[in-house]
Amino acid sequence: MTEHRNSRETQRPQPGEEGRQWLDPPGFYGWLTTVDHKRIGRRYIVTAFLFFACAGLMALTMRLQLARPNGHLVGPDFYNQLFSTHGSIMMFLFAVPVMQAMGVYLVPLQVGARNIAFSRLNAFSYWMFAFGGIMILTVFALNTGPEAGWFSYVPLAGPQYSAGKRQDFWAQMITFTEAASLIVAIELIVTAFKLRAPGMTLNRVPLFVWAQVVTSFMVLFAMPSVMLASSFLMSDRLVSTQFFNPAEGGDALLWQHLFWFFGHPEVYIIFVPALGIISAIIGTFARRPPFGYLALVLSLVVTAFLAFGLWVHHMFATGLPPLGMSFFTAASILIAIPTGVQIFCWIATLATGGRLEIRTPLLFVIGFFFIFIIGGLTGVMLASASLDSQLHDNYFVVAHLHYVLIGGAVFPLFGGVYYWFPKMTGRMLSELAGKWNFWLFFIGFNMTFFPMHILGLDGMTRRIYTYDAASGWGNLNLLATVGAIIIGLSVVVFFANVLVSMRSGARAAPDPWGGKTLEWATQSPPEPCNFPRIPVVESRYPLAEPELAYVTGLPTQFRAMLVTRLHDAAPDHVTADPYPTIWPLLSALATTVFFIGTVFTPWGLVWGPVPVAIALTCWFWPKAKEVEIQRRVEIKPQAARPAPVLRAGATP
Amino acid sequence: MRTPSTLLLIFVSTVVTALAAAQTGGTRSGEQWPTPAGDAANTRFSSLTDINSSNVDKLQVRFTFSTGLTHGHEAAPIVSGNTMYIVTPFPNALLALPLEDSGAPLRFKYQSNPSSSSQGVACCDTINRGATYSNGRVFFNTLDGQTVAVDAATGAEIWRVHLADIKRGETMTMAPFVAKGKVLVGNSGGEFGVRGWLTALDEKSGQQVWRAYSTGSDRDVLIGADFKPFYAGDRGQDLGIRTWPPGAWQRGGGTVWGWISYDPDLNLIFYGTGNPGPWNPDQRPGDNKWTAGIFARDVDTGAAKWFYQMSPHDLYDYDGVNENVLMDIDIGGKPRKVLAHPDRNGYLYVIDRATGEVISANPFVHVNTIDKIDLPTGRPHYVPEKKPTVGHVVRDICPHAAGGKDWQPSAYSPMTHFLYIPHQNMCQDEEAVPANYIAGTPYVGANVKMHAGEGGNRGVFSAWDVANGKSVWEIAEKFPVWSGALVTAGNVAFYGTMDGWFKAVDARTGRLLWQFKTGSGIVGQPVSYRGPDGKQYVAILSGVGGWAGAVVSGDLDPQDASAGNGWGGAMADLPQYTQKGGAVYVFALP
Amino acid sequence: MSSRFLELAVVALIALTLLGCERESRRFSDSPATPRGVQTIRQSELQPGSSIPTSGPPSPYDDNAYAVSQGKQLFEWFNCKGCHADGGGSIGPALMDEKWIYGSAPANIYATIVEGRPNGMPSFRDKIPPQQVWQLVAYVRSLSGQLRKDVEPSRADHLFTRKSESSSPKSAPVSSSAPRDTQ
Amino acid sequence: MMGRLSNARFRWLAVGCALLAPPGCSSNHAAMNPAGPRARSIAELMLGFVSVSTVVYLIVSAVLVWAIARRRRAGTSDDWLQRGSSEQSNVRSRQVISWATALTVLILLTLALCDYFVMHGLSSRPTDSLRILVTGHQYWWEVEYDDPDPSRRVRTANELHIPVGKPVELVLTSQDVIHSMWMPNLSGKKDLIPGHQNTEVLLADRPGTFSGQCAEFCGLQHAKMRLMVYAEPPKQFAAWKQAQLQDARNPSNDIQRHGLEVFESSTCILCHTIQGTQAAATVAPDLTHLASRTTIAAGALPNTQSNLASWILAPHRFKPGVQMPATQLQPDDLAALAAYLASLK
Repeated sequence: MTEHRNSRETQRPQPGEEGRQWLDPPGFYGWLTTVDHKRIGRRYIVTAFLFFACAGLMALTMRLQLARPNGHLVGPDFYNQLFSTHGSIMMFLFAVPVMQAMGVYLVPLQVGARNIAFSRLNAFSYWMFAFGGIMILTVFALNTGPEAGWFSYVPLAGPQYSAGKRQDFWAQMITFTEAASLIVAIELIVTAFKLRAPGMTLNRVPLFVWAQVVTSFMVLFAMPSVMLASSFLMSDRLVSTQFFNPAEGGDALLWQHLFWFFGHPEVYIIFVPALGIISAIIGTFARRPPFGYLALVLSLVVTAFLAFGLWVHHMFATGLPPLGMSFFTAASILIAIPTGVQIFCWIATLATGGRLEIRTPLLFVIGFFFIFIIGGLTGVMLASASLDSQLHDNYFVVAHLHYVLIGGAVFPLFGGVYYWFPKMTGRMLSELAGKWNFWLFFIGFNMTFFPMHILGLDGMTRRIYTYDAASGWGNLNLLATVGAIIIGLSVVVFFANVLVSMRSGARAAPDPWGGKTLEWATQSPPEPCNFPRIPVVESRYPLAEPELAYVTGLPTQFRAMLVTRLHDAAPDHVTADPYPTIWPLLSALATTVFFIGTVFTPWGLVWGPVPVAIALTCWFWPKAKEVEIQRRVEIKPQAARPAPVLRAGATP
Repeated sequence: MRTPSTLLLIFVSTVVTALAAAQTGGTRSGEQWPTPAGDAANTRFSSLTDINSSNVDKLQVRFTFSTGLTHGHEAAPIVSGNTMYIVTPFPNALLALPLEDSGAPLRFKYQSNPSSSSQGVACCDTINRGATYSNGRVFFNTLDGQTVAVDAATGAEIWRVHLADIKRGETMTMAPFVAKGKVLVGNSGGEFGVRGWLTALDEKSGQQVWRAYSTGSDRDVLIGADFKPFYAGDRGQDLGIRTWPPGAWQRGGGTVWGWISYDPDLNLIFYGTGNPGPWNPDQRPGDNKWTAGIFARDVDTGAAKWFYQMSPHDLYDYDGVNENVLMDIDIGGKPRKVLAHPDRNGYLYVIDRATGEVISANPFVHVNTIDKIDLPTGRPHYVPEKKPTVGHVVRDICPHAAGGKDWQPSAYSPMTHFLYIPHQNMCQDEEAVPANYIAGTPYVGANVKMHAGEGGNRGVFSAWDVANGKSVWEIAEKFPVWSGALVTAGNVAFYGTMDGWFKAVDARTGRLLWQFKTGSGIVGQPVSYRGPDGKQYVAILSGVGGWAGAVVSGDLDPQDASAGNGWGGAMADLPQYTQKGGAVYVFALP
Repeated sequence: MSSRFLELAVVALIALTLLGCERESRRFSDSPATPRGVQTIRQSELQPGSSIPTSGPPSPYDDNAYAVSQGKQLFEWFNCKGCHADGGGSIGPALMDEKWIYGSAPANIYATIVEGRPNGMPSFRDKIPPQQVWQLVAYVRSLSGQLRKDVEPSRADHLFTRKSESSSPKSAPVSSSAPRDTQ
Repeated sequence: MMGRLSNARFRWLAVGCALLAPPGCSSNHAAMNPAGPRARSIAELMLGFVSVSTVVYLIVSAVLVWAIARRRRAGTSDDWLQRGSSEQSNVRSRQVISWATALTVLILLTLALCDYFVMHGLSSRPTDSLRILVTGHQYWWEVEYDDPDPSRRVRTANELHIPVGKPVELVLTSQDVIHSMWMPNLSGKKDLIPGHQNTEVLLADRPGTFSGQCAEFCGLQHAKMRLMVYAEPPKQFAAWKQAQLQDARNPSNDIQRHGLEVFESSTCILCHTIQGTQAAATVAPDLTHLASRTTIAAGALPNTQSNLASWILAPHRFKPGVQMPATQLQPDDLAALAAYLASLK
């Protein structure tokens, strides 16, 4: 076995003189203290997929319970915890984090940066996300899992009708995950705006980066709404505030407005990065730049804006005035247009591209088309207020949301994993296993969720732990359960493929698929500093140029990073990336103790922040070594600024 | 050893007094105070003039007598045959204090021994509003629903009738009213869904002569051919059933626990019916006849002559049981036989007592629940925003559930023509909740939190010009004025405060003339009589309690603002001003 | 990390697990201690001759938040609130203060509910099944803060009349000698 | 299955239904099996949407398959950039896409307009309609028929009788958590929210039994909170209403008398009402005419005497988490109680 390990070691390129600053301390301590966006990005994705597996098992249990009428596998109480935790983990702990984690790993590489902006904050974000997930899974195991669904309507989730601490832990889980998500959003925006390689003007930014930036802006505006709502819920439950007490002037609908103002942008936060992945994969496999770059970017932006204007279609049954509902029907239907434009552009790209090799990444993208379009069309039906009055809160909605989320986000994600796995690990995933994984997933998915359209129209409502034989829903539910088992098999194949290929997959070249964006200019897996010499970008697809120019003159005494101006990406100044530090982990631990403390006593709110403040102070306390290096290379402002030391465009 | 002469003397004096009492038939020449209200017209006016506004400041305590009990002492110490009779709160003992002996040592103490469980169905403290003397007998009610007749001289029980069933939440707290040989008594329990009634018992034997229910069929309500209500809304067949949801009239309240007055010329008795049950109005759509209104009935047969409903489909527990003070006054130049009725809904009604026509209705306290009484139809106009709704708290409902004035009786002086009204100035936040009826348990259906009204003073003692329908002067009091009022021909008005002050004010100007700090808060009814030595005495029962004083008498925890059905929060400071414990105080000039 | 610290952490975790599980368990088909078990409790502190410590059956729902919240709903449905308000008392005595007239032990409260008391407390024998009586017992004890803070209910969706049971301080029960006036 | 298909529109509906997949319409609890104008207008709109969507889906899939197939056979040259920059193919692609986008916008706008008109139709308030107050509780429906004469208000639970052809306005609210009333055959769903009062209109144009279901997750027994709707000819409806107004029948034999005794002396009297007896509690369903209902426990069990007995003894066996407690009745008392309740027609 030893032979294997060091072969993996050798495989990591010996850093040149520039790279030596970027090495992490060896061993487990290095693993805990790293601020390398690649190591944090990988463990973010792995942790998200572990949560995906847990939530998947819960889904399987639910399907087994519903396979036959009057099932006795689980009682109502455990079933309520199952569907609530399944929904919450999939939405808050898998879908959003994994998409952002792909951004954490790939955006710095695609824009030609050596690390993500605020790299220590990135580590803190991962630990917050991980501890949030561990907390909700632990309490689920302790029979204290959430029991009021992933959107926990009050007054059911309120102090009177949800005894115990179940809903408090759910509300606190939101605080964990949304804090992590907000942090990553800020990092991605700053990385994409200020750390781009020189010459990468706005119209040369890769589509995947555009998708991540647009998603990050949506996160900035959506997450605060749900954090506010969950904090209101916790203070109602813990210290008797009256936000949702209909008697004392609160309102049950206040929760729904606050939650869905976040809720609908949330599903676009999950979907828009997938659009970026699809553009990247199609751009490479169609052997041509994606058709209509501007159209694709503008569609992303329009989708983001429209996403904030249609949350009321989740509340059509609450008795709102019909004219108001018609506005939201129109807005909900309009949002199908930008996505339609993107689909047309991709088809045009495929139709006019080079020879198509149906490899697994493209296979998943094609699978996306066939499934997502059904989801989009059923979405248009649900968008219309009158149809929604028959389709809301029944299995038609369950089918729609799985078609757009699994079809729209998980399929492209799987494609993206197959596409960038070589870059992340230096190993190719097996194509055979990939094909099995895809076809099992595609068939299993449609067997599970298409019958649910019919069940919904047949009157089977959502979240029922059982149904009687006379309802006539038995057969379709059995079919759905069989489909769910097939999905389970395909995920097992996927995990097996990943685990096996990491060790003994075919060795991957720096650019195994012929991609043209900057990440393919690095090693597989990339050196710790990504780009020993930062490239200069002259076109939208740098690797399509005959050869790359590089920037020279970056200091090597510290972790130097080149900061460029927002609009024209001209070099602006040099900044220092922090060295590995343990404080993000300790701050995250302190914050976890603070958050869990406030679940049990309001005094947690008073004493909890003290250790957090101490940890943050130590985190930001400037290290003598780093200050000394900074001072040495600092460029002092004189009366007339001398010509900048750095010369862009010079070849080595 | 009694010499024959003294025996003879005693014999003659009892005959004379009996004759005197019999002749007055309840009305007296200001010598004795045989009934809580003093007279059949409920004026609570004493014609004695020894004590007047100039010398009242020299009043002194002549004797006191402790009852040894700690609940609300709301009774009136009645005086007849030179003996003072006091009914104590639960366990409702009847104390007889001979006034001729110095210090008035107890002549007898009649133990009525009511069931102790009745304390569990007494909504607003285990009080009793006093006994009534008539023809050598003293009549009073016990908390567990019995009416007792006791020989005034010896204290021997003559008859005892069990009328109310505590297992259905029914109790009896009112002072009986005797008219034309009939003892009229009614039940309490509006907060327990008890169906109200007024019963006439024969004075001699205790046999029931007639009983008039407040809800149900016309036969039960003794509505017959000669029932001529002034307003069209009260005419109809079996309104006592048709203005209720199916079966709701059987637990609809309308209990009779207040004051009865009697006009011998018209041979009519006037009394009010209690609030409809439950407090939550959505559970009993319809006018809920015959609750929260005034009945005029023929005293012999009980047949209803007219009825006026102050609060149809009552929204706020505004019982209609307050006193109807009969008076003959000039209104618009013409002399009218009227009754003045300061109602729980904050309006003072002047009603023609022969026909039931509402002559005038003006608010005597800040009211925001009813903005006007439409005189042509007699119906109040409820302010929609203040209607209690299930699932929403309606704030600042003024007056609160205990009304502008609760049971505490006002007094009328024919000399100043003012009505002296002891009342409260309180508002409340209320949330209606659906009430679940379980016989014998409270059937309220509202969460209530009370607080002081405008100006912050929770009580007022005001003088009201009945003819012109406006307030003359008002005295703001820190606590609700929960005691009755007394006015004398000497132009002095007496009332007590819940922190223990027994006050005398000038009947004309309201200036405070004299006050005395008693041992506990005063919720009793002041009386005045001529003692055996010919001097004028004034007596008052002190001993805090009642619905407003339950915080002290029931040791409630004011941290719960809804304790005592809403009073907890509003009376949290009362325990610092008074403790519990009852005693009678008798005053006279030196 | 010393192994001892590790053991301590594991023990703490298991304790936390048990507490967590117990607070959250929903026991629908429960049949707690039958009334017979309740007769073993005494109401008076005095015992002639020797004083044998007696403890009737413990309240089965003292650690179960679901049962206490069911108890709070039954406290309103069965009109206990009509006499005891939200714990401040009205016709009946206050239940949120430290004074207990007929015993503060769970079995005492069970007996008070089932047998009734002479000064007005009705007897609910055969009218409320044992499981619900024990739920009421647990809620009545939470009114004066006898239960754990994470088990006691928070505010209700009604008029806000007092600090919620979970945020009001725990008072040490005192046997109060103030029965109602007798003679 | 579809009842009488009188007019052409109805026949078109049946064809559409068949297209959608047979099980979708067969069960009577289906949104695509309307029994009233409101559900029918939605069902027709649904068919419109489904057919348009199916056509769009087929076109886009076809184009995609054509695009993929065409490029798989193309030459092997691996040159990347030139392929994309040929002006001629770009111009054609741009035209095709703009036409496709325009067509998409057009389709979507027409669908939105269709929905607006249907929505407009649904939100019209009928003038003289029978008003029924429906209050949602955790896991049952409280029903009260409004009436200008308060003494003619009928109270029942879990079952709605409505006259055929006459609009019925349901006034919906809740006293605990949010529920949602949904009778797919008659109308869309409408939430019952504490602190709010919603209204929904029902109009059945043919007699029949239509089942309804709580559609907003409301706790442990959300699954078994059903509501049965009986659309009857006006005459039959008036007779039913008159019968419901009467007090409960007196027990006719000793067993039933013993049953009433058991009812009034055990836990039932603290929660239930039987008009004409001492029981008048309202936190649980009104049982005055229990035997006139076809199901018990909000549709969880058919209403038979044996089901009644086993339900009373241990409700949690059928609906774990229900508010009704298990009782400790002796077998003979239980049998008498069940017999008495079964006699309450």
